[in-house]
Amino acid sequence: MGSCDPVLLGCLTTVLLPLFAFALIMIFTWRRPNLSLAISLTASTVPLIIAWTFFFTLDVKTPIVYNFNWLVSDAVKVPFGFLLDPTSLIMLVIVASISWLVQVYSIGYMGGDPGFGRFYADLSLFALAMLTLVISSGLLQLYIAWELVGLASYLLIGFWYEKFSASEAGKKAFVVTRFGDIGFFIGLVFLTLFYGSLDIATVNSAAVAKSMPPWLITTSALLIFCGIMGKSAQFPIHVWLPDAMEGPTPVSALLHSATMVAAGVYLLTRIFPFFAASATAMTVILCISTITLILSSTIGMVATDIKQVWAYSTISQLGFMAMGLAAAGLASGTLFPGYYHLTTHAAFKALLFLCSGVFIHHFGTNDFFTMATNGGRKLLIPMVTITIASLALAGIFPFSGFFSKELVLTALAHLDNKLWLILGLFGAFLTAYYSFRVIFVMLFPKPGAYGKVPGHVEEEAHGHGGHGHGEEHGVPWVMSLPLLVLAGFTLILGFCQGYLEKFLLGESHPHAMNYFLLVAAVSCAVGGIALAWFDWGAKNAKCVGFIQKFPALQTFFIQKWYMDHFWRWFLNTFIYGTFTRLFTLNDRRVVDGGVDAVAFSTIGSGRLLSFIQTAFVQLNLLFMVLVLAGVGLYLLMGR
Amino acid sequence: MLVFNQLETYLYLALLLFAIGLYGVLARRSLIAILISVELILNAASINFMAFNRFLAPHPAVGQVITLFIMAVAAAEAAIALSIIVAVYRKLKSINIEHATELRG
Amino acid sequence: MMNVMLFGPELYYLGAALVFFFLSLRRQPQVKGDYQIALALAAGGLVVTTLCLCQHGELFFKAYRVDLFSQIFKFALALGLFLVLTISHNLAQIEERFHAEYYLFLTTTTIGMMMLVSSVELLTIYVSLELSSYSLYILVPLRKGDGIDVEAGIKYLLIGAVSSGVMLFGLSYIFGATHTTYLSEILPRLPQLVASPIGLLGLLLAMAGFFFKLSVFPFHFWAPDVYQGAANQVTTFIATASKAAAVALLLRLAAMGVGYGYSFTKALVILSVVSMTLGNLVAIIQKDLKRMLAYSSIAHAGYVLIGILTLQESGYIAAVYYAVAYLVMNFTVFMVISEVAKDGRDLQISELSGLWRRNPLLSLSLIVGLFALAGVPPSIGFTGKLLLFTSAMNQGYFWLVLIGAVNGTISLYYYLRVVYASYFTDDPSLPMVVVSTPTRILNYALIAIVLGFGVFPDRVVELAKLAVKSVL
Amino acid sequence: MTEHAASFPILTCMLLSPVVGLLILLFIKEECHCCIRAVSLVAAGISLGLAIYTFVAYDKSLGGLQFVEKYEWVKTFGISYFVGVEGLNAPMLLLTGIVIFTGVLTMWELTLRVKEFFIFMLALVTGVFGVFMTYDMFFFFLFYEIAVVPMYILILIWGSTRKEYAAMKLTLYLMAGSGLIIPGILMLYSASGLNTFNMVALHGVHFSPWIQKVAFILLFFGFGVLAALWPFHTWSPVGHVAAPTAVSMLHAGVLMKLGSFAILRVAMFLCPEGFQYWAQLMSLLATAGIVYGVFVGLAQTDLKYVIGYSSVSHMGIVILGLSTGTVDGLNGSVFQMFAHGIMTALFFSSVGYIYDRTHTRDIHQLGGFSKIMPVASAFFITAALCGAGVPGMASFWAELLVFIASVKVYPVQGMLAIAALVVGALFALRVVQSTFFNTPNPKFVHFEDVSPFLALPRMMLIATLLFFGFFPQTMVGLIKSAVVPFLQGM
Repeated sequence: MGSCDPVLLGCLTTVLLPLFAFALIMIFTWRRPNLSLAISLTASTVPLIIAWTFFFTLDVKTPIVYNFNWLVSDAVKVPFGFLLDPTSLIMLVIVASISWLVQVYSIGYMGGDPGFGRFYADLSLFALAMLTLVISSGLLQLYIAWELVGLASYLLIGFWYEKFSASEAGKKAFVVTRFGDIGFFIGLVFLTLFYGSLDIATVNSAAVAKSMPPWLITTSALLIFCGIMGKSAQFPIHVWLPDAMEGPTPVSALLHSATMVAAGVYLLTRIFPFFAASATAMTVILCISTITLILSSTIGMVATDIKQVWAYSTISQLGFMAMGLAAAGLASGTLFPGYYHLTTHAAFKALLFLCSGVFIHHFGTNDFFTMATNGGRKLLIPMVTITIASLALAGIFPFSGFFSKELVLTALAHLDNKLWLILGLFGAFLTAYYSFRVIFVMLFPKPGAYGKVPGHVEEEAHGHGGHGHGEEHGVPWVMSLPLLVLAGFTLILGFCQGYLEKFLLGESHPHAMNYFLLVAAVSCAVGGIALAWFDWGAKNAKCVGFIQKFPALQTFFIQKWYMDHFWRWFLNTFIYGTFTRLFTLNDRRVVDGGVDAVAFSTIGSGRLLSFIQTAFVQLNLLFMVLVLAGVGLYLLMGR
Repeated sequence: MLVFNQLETYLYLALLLFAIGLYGVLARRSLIAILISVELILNAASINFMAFNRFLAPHPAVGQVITLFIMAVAAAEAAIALSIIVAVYRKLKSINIEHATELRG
Repeated sequence: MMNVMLFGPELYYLGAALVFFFLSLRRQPQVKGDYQIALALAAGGLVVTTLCLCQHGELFFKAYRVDLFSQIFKFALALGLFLVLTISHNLAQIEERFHAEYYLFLTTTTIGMMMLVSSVELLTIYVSLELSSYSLYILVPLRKGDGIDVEAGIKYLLIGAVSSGVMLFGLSYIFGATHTTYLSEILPRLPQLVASPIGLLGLLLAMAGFFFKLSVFPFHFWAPDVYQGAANQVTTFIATASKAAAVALLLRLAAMGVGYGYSFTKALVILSVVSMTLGNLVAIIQKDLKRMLAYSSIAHAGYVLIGILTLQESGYIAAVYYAVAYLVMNFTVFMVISEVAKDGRDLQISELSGLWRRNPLLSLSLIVGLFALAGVPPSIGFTGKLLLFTSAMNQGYFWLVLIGAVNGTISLYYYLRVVYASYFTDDPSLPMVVVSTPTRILNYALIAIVLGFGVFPDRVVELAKLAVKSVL
Repeated sequence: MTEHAASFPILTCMLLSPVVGLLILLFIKEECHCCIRAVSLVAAGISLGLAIYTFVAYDKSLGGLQFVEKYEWVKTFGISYFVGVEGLNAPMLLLTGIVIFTGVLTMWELTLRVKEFFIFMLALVTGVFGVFMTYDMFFFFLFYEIAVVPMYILILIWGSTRKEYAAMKLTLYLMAGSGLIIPGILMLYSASGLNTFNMVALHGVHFSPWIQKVAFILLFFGFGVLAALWPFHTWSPVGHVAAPTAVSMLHAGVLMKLGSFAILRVAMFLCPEGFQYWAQLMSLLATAGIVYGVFVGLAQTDLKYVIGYSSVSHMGIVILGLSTGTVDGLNGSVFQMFAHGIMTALFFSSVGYIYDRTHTRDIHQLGGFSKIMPVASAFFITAALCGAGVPGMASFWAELLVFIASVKVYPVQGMLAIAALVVGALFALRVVQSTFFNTPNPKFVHFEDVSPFLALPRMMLIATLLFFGFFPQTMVGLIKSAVVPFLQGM
């Protein structure tokens, strides 16, 4: 292990710096905001530089792999290592950049918060975990990082722990994702037992896959997908992500839109060949992701909390990526479409959140109708950037979203069954609608007209941890800088498609432009926007969603398809209601009661026996003689 | 063969005596009576010893010696028993065993 | 001259008894003086028995056997007497004019037991058994009190007399069946003896007398009443020394015997199981401390029986070890009792409350003693019990061991109740307990012995081994 | 098993340093608390140092028993004083050292009957050390009971909730356990016919299958009681709740390990065939314990009850690992013994700190402690996360190994156990949330946070957890060096 190797050194620094930062802040400097900030920023700047240098300088035609023994038991061997290949490098860059931007942004956003130091410690923890996850060489290491990411998310969501909803949301996020991870873990155990090694190269190798029985591959693929469902908030265990918005907005931007939740999709791309080996698994994935897409977009249409809107849009976009990958897997396509959408999405979704963060920070509310009425559009930079981001999200040329969506739809189009494509298009339409619903409300506020918007409440300033800043001072540069940078990305990323594809797949095949598809996609997007305009933007807009026409549907969507209710019911009925109650009763009554019963019966028998010792000596003598006689008889018999 | 010139007779006699003594010990309520019954048991033993000695002991003296010893010991026992009975009478104002029923359980 | 040395201990104590006899004749007693004399004589007795430890030979036409075994037990008895006397400095419950007689009878019963441990002939056994018993019969009602003392005395006497009578009757049959009274000649013929109904009956009836001393079920009925009724010191002596003597006697019978046959041993197993179970279960519900200990002594008789009925050298060794251990640890507890109950009253368990405050040292000894009785390491009692179980298991008595072990758990319950009372409840009304310096030293010594020989049992075991060898 | 005699009686010193401390304490005045604390700390420190030394100095490549000391004790009954260290007990010794040392520090503020407390505590620790290091069944059992019995007094004097009941229950329960152990041990002793208690020698004997089955089940249940084996676990939550902080630490941290360790060291070591025969049952009971523990823990409102049931569940993991009888499984479960020991110690020490201030452990009354005492709550949360099996902590690796092994051998039980993890996480977080998050209870806001000195022991524990979480090989390699020959011996 040549530790003098600069690349290795780079990897180690990337991983270890945030760790040290976390430790330092947590142990020593958590009471000292500025010092903590300095430590944490350094610990995120260096990885940023390293990541970009790797991205541009490193030649990863043949993946660079480092492996050290971390744990060597008998059948279980856990290597600790790094795998640098195009896939991981792109993700590395994304993660490093966005976490750096978010850290910068948080200087302004979290300024003056009592837990400032802790916040940065947690961010460093997240950085450590996420970077390890991205460049880990084995699945077990990835799983470990995966869990750590979950931990960081738990801590960050529940950052304002005095707020019950926040701590509750944190718990929910951790437990729900853990629920998925159980499947992931069992899948890994299967692979360990059958494949012997969890090295990503091994798992991906077609030769090994050939040698394995298909049922095994399908099962473990599906099990692993459970983990992905948890992390990437796929139906039916997506419920944690909207609640996760309780966390500070930078956290939502970093973890719950751009990077962490994308980790699931990343894993999907990471071992794409493995998944592709099982058509069944891929079909299941396709179904689930499609359901997710539709479900979350519909809910997004009726949300009034700006972060909720973006959260659901995140879910839907993740579903969209998964669809792209699954479709590619089924139609023997490449993983590029999905992955490319992940990349672009990371940029514009982070941007969306950061912008909303500015508004929230400014107006002390999450309700974008209120923001609009309080004159949200006066904040120039955020307003512009959020519009750009929404355009990208809606998939309008020339913004990055357009290209990536195009690719994903193409991939879908390759499937024989066109239903998927139609659903995808429908999703795109909805996406455009709800994103521009927000934009138009913000741009052309109609105060007083929002009274009958379901879910929107007039009273104000619950905010988060009492961050209602005065209207006067504008947006601090630390907050606007990241916006501009991300906006820049959103603009240029679209044109890097060829370069990225070349980088990723080695060669870029020229796409035969499918004009019908192009038209369809664009019309969907534009149609969505237009509808949004008529509903919310236009002078005489009624300011009620078209969905108002179908009240049943509307309530259904507002109740988030009753998924939360379902899970709550499930938890109460089975976990608390049945097992816990039964087991506890059993413990008190049967097990413990039994033990006590034995003890008491012993004492009772003592009391009983004590009657032999009567006060009449002659009775005792009689007893004595009788026993003697009995023994005598026994002996004579036994002789 | 004369009936009083064979072992069994004496053994049965002793057994009878023993049984009587035992019965007395278990049945009589007066301490004195119980004491007497105990003496009967001892005597039964002595008769056994004598009988065995008379009929089939290699050394003719042993049984007699034992019997003498038993007599002496019995005498001592009687003395002690009586003294204790007197003490009982002093404290309980009775020599009926049924009145000595404090200790139980 | 040699013979004198052989009979040394007995002679010495005979002399001592004479001294006490004369002391008891005086008009007005000097309590202190008598006590000092008694203590001095007992200490001397210790020396004498130690000197005579290595004697061996036979006396009185082979009716009386002096060997390491008997000498060790004589030493143990002398030790027991001495220890009992050390806690007799306040005989509150015995009228002052009877103190001398108290010493006298203690000495005579000691003589009786000493003769018992080395007598190998039926008549000798009988006589020495009676000698030891009669003195005890008298000692019990010596106590002042409201009647339970004489009641205990009379019950003791009756049960004792009956069982000795029964034993004698049994002995007569044995004599009839074997035409001899020498154990050395009887025991080799055991197989025929057990074969013939009359011999079997004799053996059985004879057992009554031996088990009576050890208070094995069903001859245990005297124990609770006597323990409660007698004065604390007397109870102590009964609970320690006389038990050791009984064990010695049984060991002799067992060791010289050649196989008692399956069913007979089976019967013994049953008896031992019943006594330990009965003793432990009934002890749980006792309120009077001495009565509780009486039941525990019944249980312990069952344990010792385990060692004896293995009929193996290792079993005998364990039994010897356990007898001595039982003497020491039981004495530790009784010492605490008689120290706490200065006025010699019967101690209720609840009256121990707050002992850790009233006298930490005593409470410590109490805990050590009780845990030793319960067989908790690192104590002499634990080691002894484990050795017993080991030897039993070697003979394949699996169930016996299992039951014994479970019984250990049960017994722990009531010992812990005492520990609880003395350590964790507190009753401010109860006065402090002051102990004299000698007693304090005695405490330390006892704790040291109980713990020390529990962890380093080798010496005692080796000694016991030699002793047993000398009998075999 | 190869034996390498010790140049210097290091294990004896480790064993005797608490004894000596205890003897010194006997002659110190009750009043001068400082000397008492100091003496016991030094005593604990010495044994900790020696434990660390043995842990580090043990030569894996050499393997076998090292630092062996062997003296004839009772020839007649074949008892010998025989102590040694191998990969299996080195971690346990280290664990004991750490826990007792931190335990003494944790009880620094104790004022009630200080002298007796430390005396009994040191006595207990002596027993624990003895059990872990001895290879003679007699001494094994002797030390085993020495370790168990002082609990009664410790709980009864310094305990809190329902202590009489708890103490009596605990003691009788464990003693009933030893009631099964004695016949088991003696069976092997007598069946071997070697007239020796030396386990290594007995290991050479091949007992008849019948003997092995009976002896194994006796020993398994006897020791299982102490390992809180389901359904013999009910003493443990009650006991934890009643016991004072340091005692809970020692008890859950070390004593319960005695049980599982003994199952490994005596039952499995001496009766391999018996183990083969009963393994299925073992795994079933273990799984039952794992699942059961988490679910019942979910319903508890008393902090210590929650921890108690989590211990039940975690000990189930240990037993499950043992029941697999594979290298991974054994590595995992020995590692889990260590990790869980440290973790629970951390749990109880933080709970103890809070309880000493607030005098309540009801999670509904507590709340918002992250604001009131951030450091203390940080400790607890760390422990809770460790309990939830978060990577980076030692216990994660242990559970990983156990689960993989168990899925391999007993797929159903293994998956059930893994599934229980999620509930485990749920209840750990539930406690953390309702105790440390949300708005502080105004009653408690004035309490000050852990002082640096009192934080020290907790820090040590966390450091241990993290160290072995990041460098598991240091532990697993050591354990493996013993496990492999162990299993070959079977």
